[in-house]
Amino acid sequence: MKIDLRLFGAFRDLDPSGVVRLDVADDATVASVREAFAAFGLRAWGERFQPGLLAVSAFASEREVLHDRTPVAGLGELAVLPPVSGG
Amino acid sequence: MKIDLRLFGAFRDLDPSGVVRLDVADDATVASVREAFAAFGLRAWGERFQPGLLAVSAFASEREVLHDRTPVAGLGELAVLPPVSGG
Amino acid sequence: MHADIVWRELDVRDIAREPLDAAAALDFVSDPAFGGIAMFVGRVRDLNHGRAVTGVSYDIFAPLALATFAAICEEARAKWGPRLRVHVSHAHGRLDIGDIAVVVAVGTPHRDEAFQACRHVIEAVKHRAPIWKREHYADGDSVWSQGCSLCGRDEAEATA
Amino acid sequence: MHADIVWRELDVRDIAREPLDAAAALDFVSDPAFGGIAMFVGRVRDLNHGRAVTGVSYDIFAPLALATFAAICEEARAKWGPRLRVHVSHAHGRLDIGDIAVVVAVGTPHRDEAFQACRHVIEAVKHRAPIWKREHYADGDSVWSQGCSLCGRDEAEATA
Repeated sequence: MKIDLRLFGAFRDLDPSGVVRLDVADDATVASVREAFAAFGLRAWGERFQPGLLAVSAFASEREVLHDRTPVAGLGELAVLPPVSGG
Repeated sequence: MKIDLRLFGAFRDLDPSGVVRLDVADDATVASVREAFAAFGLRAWGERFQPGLLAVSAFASEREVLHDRTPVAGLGELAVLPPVSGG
Repeated sequence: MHADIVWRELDVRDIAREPLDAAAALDFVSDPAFGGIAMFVGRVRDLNHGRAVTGVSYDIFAPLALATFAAICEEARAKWGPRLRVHVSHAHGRLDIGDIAVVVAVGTPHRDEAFQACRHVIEAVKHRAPIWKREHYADGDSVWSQGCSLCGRDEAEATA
Repeated sequence: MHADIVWRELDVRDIAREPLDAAAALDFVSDPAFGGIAMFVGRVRDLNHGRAVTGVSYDIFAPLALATFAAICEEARAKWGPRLRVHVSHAHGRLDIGDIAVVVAVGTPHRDEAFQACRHVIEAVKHRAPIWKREHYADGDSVWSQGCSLCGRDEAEATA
């Protein structure tokens, strides 16, 4: 299935549209999306993509930060959140 | 010598002018003014005067709270400060 | 005190449209029953880690930011009681030096809870809300600020 | 940062002439180098110790109050450093429910010192400034509030 991943902060710099579409299995979890984004990032952006930043980034819906084990079917859209720096 | 004592809070209620003139010795200290005010208060206001309130009141100039041992010659005017309740 | 709707005011505001309004925040958290209001206002500083800053840009995942503000307010209400009003607003977009980036205001009957709740809310907003700051420097460079990872935040909350 | 005159603003204000102004206090403590502003606003509550309050009157020994505010600000500056701006204002006269009785605002480079200094200043103002509050009740009665004795304050400061 297709899932849209919204990009914020340093990840948004990689794609001005602020969203990438990933292909994941129907039973994909947040962890699967993380892996799919890592593979996509290295392929699409090469050295501009920082796996180390992804390692400390969380995934979330519009309502909450999601656990790596959470299934993503039905969510349609996720966001990848680098470490936050508000205020 | 004469010294003017300004009244605040509950003491001001006793005299709408907000000031009483006391007669004290030339070498009077704050403690002497306290005693003179106690005597004046009982004489002038009777039961309306509260010695217990005076016991927890401080004396001050316009610049600082004064120690009981401080001589008052030259100060001209003092204030008696009941427990404070600002804010 | 009325229903839930009334006691909190949350906003992610596009700074190009309208600046944050600290005076309005004070008004919102005021109540005849409240004697104490504590407020925090965060502004853009001209220097950070020794570099001259000319401005900052905030990127925000707005729906989750508002949900996070709401969760933080609920925590404050659970901890300091229902007699409480909270305002949280954060700027979105490009800010100049001195512009207001964030406002938190809390009104309560007494000042101790107001201070404590205000501090709790601003710390939580800074550490947990999906907001990213990019600093722009005098030399033309710009850098995303180091931040707080939200990884494990879900477990931390589940076991809290 | 300039000379001593600039970093603090102190006021005892006749409420019949002009209300306290929290927004102006915020402006005063703002500085391009300051990222954090903490503010406390005290308002008149409609209930105290279970009695319905209709208003309060403040009696103030103004010159000593201003000297006390200044001493408290100096303490904050000694403790949290010279990069600090402080506003302290207190209302004088008769106030209605909701009227602002006191405003303390502190601006510093970072938020932790702002919160700490703001709290220190409001506590010190409440415990040490020569200000007396009389509460007026719905039944027509009025009572001077219980307060903090300043006796021994001179020794406490001399040995601090």
